[in-house]
Amino acid sequence: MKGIKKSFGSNHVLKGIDLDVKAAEVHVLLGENGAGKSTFIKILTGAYEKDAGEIYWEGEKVQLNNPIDAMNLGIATIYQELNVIPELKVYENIFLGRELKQGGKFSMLDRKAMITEAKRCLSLLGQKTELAEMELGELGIGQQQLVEIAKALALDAKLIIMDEPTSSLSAQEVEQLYSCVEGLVEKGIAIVFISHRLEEIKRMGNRITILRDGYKIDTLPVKDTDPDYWIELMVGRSLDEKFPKQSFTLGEEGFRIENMLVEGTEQPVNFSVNYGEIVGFSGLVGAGRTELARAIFGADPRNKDAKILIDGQEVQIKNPRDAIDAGIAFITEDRKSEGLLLDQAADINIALANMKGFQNKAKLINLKDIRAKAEEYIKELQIRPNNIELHARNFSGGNQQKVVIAKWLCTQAKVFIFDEPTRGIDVGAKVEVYRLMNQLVENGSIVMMISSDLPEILGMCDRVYVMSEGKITANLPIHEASQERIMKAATGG
Amino acid sequence: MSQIIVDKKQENITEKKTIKTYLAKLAPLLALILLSGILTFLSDKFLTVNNLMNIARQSSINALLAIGMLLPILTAGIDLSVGSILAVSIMIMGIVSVSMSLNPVLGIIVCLAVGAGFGLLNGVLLTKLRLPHPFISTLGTQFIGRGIALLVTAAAPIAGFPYIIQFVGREFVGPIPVSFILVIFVYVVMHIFLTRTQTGRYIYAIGGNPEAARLSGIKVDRVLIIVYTISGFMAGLAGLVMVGRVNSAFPLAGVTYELDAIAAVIIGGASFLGGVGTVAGTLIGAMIIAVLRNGLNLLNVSADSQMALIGVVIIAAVYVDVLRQRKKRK
Amino acid sequence: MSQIIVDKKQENITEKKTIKTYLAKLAPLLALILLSGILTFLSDKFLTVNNLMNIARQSSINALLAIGMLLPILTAGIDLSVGSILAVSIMIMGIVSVSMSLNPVLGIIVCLAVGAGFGLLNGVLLTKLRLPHPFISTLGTQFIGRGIALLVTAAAPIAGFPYIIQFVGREFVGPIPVSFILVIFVYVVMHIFLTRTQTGRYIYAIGGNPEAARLSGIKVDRVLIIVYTISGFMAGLAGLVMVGRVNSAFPLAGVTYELDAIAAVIIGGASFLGGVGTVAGTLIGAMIIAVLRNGLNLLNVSADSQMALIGVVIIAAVYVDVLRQRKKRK
Amino acid sequence: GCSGSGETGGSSSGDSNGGGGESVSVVLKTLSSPYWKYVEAGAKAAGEEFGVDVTVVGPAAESEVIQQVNMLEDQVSQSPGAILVAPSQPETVVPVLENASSSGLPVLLIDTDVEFEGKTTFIGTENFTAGQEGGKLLASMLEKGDKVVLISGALGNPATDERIKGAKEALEAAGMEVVAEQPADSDKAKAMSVMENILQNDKDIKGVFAANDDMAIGVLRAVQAENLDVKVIGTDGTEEAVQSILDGKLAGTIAQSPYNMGYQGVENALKVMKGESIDERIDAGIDIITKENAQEQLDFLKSISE
Ligand SMILES: Nc1ncnc2c1ncn2[C@@H]1O[C@H](COP(=O)(O)OP(=O)(O)OP(=O)(O)O)[C@@H](O)[C@H]1O
Ligand SMILES: Nc1ncnc2c1ncn2[C@@H]1O[C@H](COP(=O)(O)OP(=O)(O)OP(=O)(O)O)[C@@H](O)[C@H]1O
Ligand SMILES: [Mg+2]
Ligand SMILES: [Mg+2]
Repeated sequence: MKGIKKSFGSNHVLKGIDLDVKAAEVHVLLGENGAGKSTFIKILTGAYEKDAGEIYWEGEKVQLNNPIDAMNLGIATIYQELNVIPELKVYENIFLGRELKQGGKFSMLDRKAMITEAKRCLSLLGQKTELAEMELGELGIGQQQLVEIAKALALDAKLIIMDEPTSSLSAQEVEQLYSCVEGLVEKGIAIVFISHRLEEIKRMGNRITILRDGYKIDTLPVKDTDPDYWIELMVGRSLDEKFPKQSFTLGEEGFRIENMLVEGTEQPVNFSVNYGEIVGFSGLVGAGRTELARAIFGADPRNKDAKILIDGQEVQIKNPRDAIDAGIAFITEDRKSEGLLLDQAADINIALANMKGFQNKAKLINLKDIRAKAEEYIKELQIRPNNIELHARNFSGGNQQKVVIAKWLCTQAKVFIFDEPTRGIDVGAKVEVYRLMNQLVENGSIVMMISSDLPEILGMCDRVYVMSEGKITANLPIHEASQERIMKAATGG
Repeated sequence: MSQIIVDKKQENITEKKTIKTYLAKLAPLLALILLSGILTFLSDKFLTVNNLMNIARQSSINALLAIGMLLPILTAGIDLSVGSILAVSIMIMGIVSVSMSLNPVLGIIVCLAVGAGFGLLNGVLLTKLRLPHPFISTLGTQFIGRGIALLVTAAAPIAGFPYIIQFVGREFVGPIPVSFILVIFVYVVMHIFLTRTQTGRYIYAIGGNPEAARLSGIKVDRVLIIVYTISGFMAGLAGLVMVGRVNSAFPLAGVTYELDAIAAVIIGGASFLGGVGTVAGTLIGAMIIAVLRNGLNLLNVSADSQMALIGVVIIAAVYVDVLRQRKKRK
Repeated sequence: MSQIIVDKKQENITEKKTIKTYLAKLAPLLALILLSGILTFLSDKFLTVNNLMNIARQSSINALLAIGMLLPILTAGIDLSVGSILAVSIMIMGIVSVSMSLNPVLGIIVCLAVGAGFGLLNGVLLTKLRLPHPFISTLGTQFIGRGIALLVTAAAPIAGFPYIIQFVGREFVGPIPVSFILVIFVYVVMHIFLTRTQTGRYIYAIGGNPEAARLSGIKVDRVLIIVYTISGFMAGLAGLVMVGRVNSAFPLAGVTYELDAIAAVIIGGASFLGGVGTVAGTLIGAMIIAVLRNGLNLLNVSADSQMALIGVVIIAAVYVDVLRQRKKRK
Repeated sequence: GCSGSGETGGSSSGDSNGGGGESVSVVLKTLSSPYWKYVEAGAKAAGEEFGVDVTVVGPAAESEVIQQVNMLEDQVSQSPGAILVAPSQPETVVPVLENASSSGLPVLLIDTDVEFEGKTTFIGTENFTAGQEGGKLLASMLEKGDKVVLISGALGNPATDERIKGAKEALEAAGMEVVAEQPADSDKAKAMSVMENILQNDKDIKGVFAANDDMAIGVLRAVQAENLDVKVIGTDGTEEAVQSILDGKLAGTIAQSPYNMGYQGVENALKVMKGESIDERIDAGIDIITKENAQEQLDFLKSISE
């Protein structure tokens, strides 16, 4: 690809990017949130029109006007946002757009062949083949992501583009993905890989291209360079530490859950969080961490005899409103479906959970206050672009996540439950989120973090609960925790 | 070890799934059986071959419109113009085959072609003009279609259609109305179309997640155009049945029929949010409406109470489905 | 260096935004101006104070229904029952204040209360029965309401309302109809309600993403109930204006009025997908429809072409908006 | 003056003596307007008087044409002694009625006529004639060359369309100038708006013929608001219209004796069932109602609606 340019309105996102991908290599794209990675690959797949530039495929100039053109060339794509049809079966999703038929163009679909092939792809990813005939909507978000990957595998593509495929997977599935990618590369297939997780780039990548503000900064071999150097190129300065862990003196117990039953299990969950510590929740995808958080927050029904105590006082939470009023904030894991009003401005999104706080005496909302507050958070969290009127949809994934965090900061909550808070955000931003957690703890808030990113748990938490099948299977002070111990507890042992 | 745990969970889900599927298919049927039971109890005329055939015949126009309507609704759209399309189709068929006395088969072809043509127009307006929602494009063509139906004969009705045109709407095979046989045939074809062909599955995909469908290489516009064209075609076909039943075409034919068709589709378990709905459910939905109206007539319920009762039954029928789904989720 | 680039970019966006905002507000207005221009050109009677007041008066019933309809549409819903609610409200007001000769103010209160009550029913059906889409609940109450309106007086109209009840729909302040002053008042209140109150913002939030709204502590059910109650209340208020206009209540009042109201809201730039739409746009939408109908009468357009023309204008008005948005995006 | 709607439903068939022979089924265009309520009242009165079960049904609106055909089928399949029909779209009932009469069921048409094999009789007045009478009445109140307006119902509704045709013919024959012809969907509020708009164009209008009384009353409101002296003629003779005539507002209305149609319909059906022969065409008569006879008509209407 040569000199690719793209702007949305006057927002020049790509300002001339060149990239070449060789067969049998894993080419990593790295850049801050909003650097233009997703936009760039959407042009490559024909999903967006480019403003300028040329694309060559096997030496020949090609014109990609829509996703079909790219598919026909042999380019398969896993987009950053899940692109699946919940109402269709898994195998139908895998073959969507290029179904197998029994005969000619207008003949019936060959369901058997599709199911067989779908099962093969799923087993390549270490998944049960029965999944193939289930309705996709019944799977959890992680499994849905795996189906997307299977979809790309089934295409028999020559180039597979993966835009943050691991962001909603836990360690185990990520391993499966790694070995799968290795297999593909051995077959001579090229991979373009976007990720914010440096350790996996180090492990899998052959070459790395770094983007910043719509410019290509450099392309480097992965082996011979240092991740810290990438970061420097990426953010324009060096980053002192990836996990700015600060330790505070452990305070009193501030938050306690008793007898909480996560749906589908019989054994109640009990845990507590003290002031001055960050408590992590680790586990495999589907371990029930999100469900636990939702139950606490009043978003899902729960057992009657469950108790929630803040500062030793029991609080009654029947719905999210009660939870917010009790001072709990829940930063949900899926920013698009649970976090944002995509077609409304950033300031409204930020103020949404605390509209009451912006009312004047006449019970009218003061829009100026909202704007001022939003500006404040945008500056504090370095949300880009710093335009409070931009609709949430038009922020890049990482910046969307920051908007969601801003929304919850705005509620002045006491207890913060972060569910996968750094999913899809860049290293620089991650550090900002971590600093923010530190700050929250320092200012006397309770902080819990559900995360599938083990290094992050190990790097930031003071204590970690491990969940498996809706039960807490371990409670480890961080100095006793290790990848191995956590994984062991997470798999039920 | 973790593998085993995962396995168990999934097996569980699969097992649950099959029971769910059966239940899901049973749901609107339940409402139909309930309703029929009540009516059998209240009127001895209800459960007679004669009356059942009556219902079969009376349901056929709405059944055809409803199966056409199912497609837009599956794509999270709607088609408000079916009643008007029906009217234009039959008026123009009247002009061709009665006023101009041309070949009746040509008349039938024209009727279906006009229906499909208007449907095509709906699809093109929606996709090419990029109108924000089919509510607008089809509301517009609802007016346009009705206007044309009124214009072509200056609002006069047309009677005296040739037998061939009347055949479908009028004749019987044994005790069974030909129109009902047509309905069954169309429903079987549509079932195969929706479940076993590529375009059929694409219709569900577009309703489920249009952006994902587009990125998977589905030509969304093309599929939408097909969807609205089929809906229009069905309106033309329903018009043909209507002309056979009443041996005349009149420009106000089909006023508010879109509501009955939509009600049938939704009572049949489809969702306005797209991606959910079946052909069998739609048939049951259409039958529920026909049985209800027939029953109210048999019981001589007054027109005003009929209105109120129909409203109650529409809500109740959908509520039965809601209850079932809630149980399913448990 | 990169810092500088970023800053410039952002400034640019902000600047663009204000122009955009103005354009966005201008959009449906453009269609209105276009239409008015054409009519001024075609009829010298169009642009007279008298005729404009005429339009103001004639638009008021639809304008009230439309501002009520805006709310459900903002939440990605719809209210098909407004026409029927209007009819029940005025019939019951007739019984109270004419047949029973009770205090006219009581009559007005009853009228508004019945409207709001039916709206409340819509909201409760939708949220408590968990019906899948308000299309169903409000289609049901459309039938139920109409049935009741017919039942209460056995389809007989009620005439001879006291002056106080007629006041709003009938009187003028100078050349300006009271009904239009009421419309402006209601629109201002609704504008403040939607943009400046908590519940108002919640309505937009629910339309944008109901799950995110719920998790942000919004009691979605409560807000939806408020939304449908207001819509029903507006139908009652529109009924009051209608009774003032024609000095009688009749059970078939308001048939198909929901379509005009929906058209006004959508022409005014709202989206069926929820979360998008303004009070000002809705007013312009209602005015476009009123101007169009006025123009058709002024020009004595033949009855049969009127329908088709209305259809074309609905599509065209929305298309103007689509075009503008496309240009904006460029 | 309104009562007794509840019993409409329960009156017959529920008590399972609907076994045929002694019952008459009446299928009307709708039961949602006063006009058709009068027909119903007439039919019921005759039923009571002659001691026979009378079932009156009709869809919720005149536009529900196929629903009417369905109702007709459902009634026929209950094999009553005779059937009375007022078809919304005349031709649409022909197939069912031909079947019915060929199986020996006497079929009587009321209000609106249609030709078919085996018809017993038609009782009523042509809508065209009613329109003509209305036109003549209006012309008689005006002078040659005066400007008049026609307000039609929903276009495509044969009843109101025919009335407009008749009125137009009569008015033009009398030398009136028809300056506007606009539809108002049989809706009072719409009729008012339409008339307001027409008056914007031309304040010199002297007369209006409206295809039904509801629209006439809407028109009247618009005229009154402008303080103009315009003669407004309606059609149907509803209580509201007659009252308005009595008050000196509406100039007149053409009543098609709906009550008589219902009454005579049942009366003649019984004759046929007994084997007596009746005329093929029975004129139910037209009442031209003006200020002179309005009181009388009002008293009559009040007596039948009680
Ligand atoms: N449809 C759109 N309209 C306007 N601006 C857009 C649109 N899509 C993306 N942008 C802007 O383009 C820029 C690049 O976004 P992109 O999604 O490509 O970033 P990214 O590098 O993938 O970031 P992330 O790591 O967060 O996924 C962002 O500033 C974003 O706000
Ligand atoms: N929408 C859904 N429909 C059906 N099952 C679901 C859905 N979402 C999650 N699940 C299932 O619920 C169980 C618990 O999921 P949950 O999201 O609470 O796990 P988690 O520990 O938070 O994992 P994750 O890492 O994905 O956040 C899993 O079995 C998951 O597959
Ligand atoms: Mg991205
Ligand atoms: Mg989770």
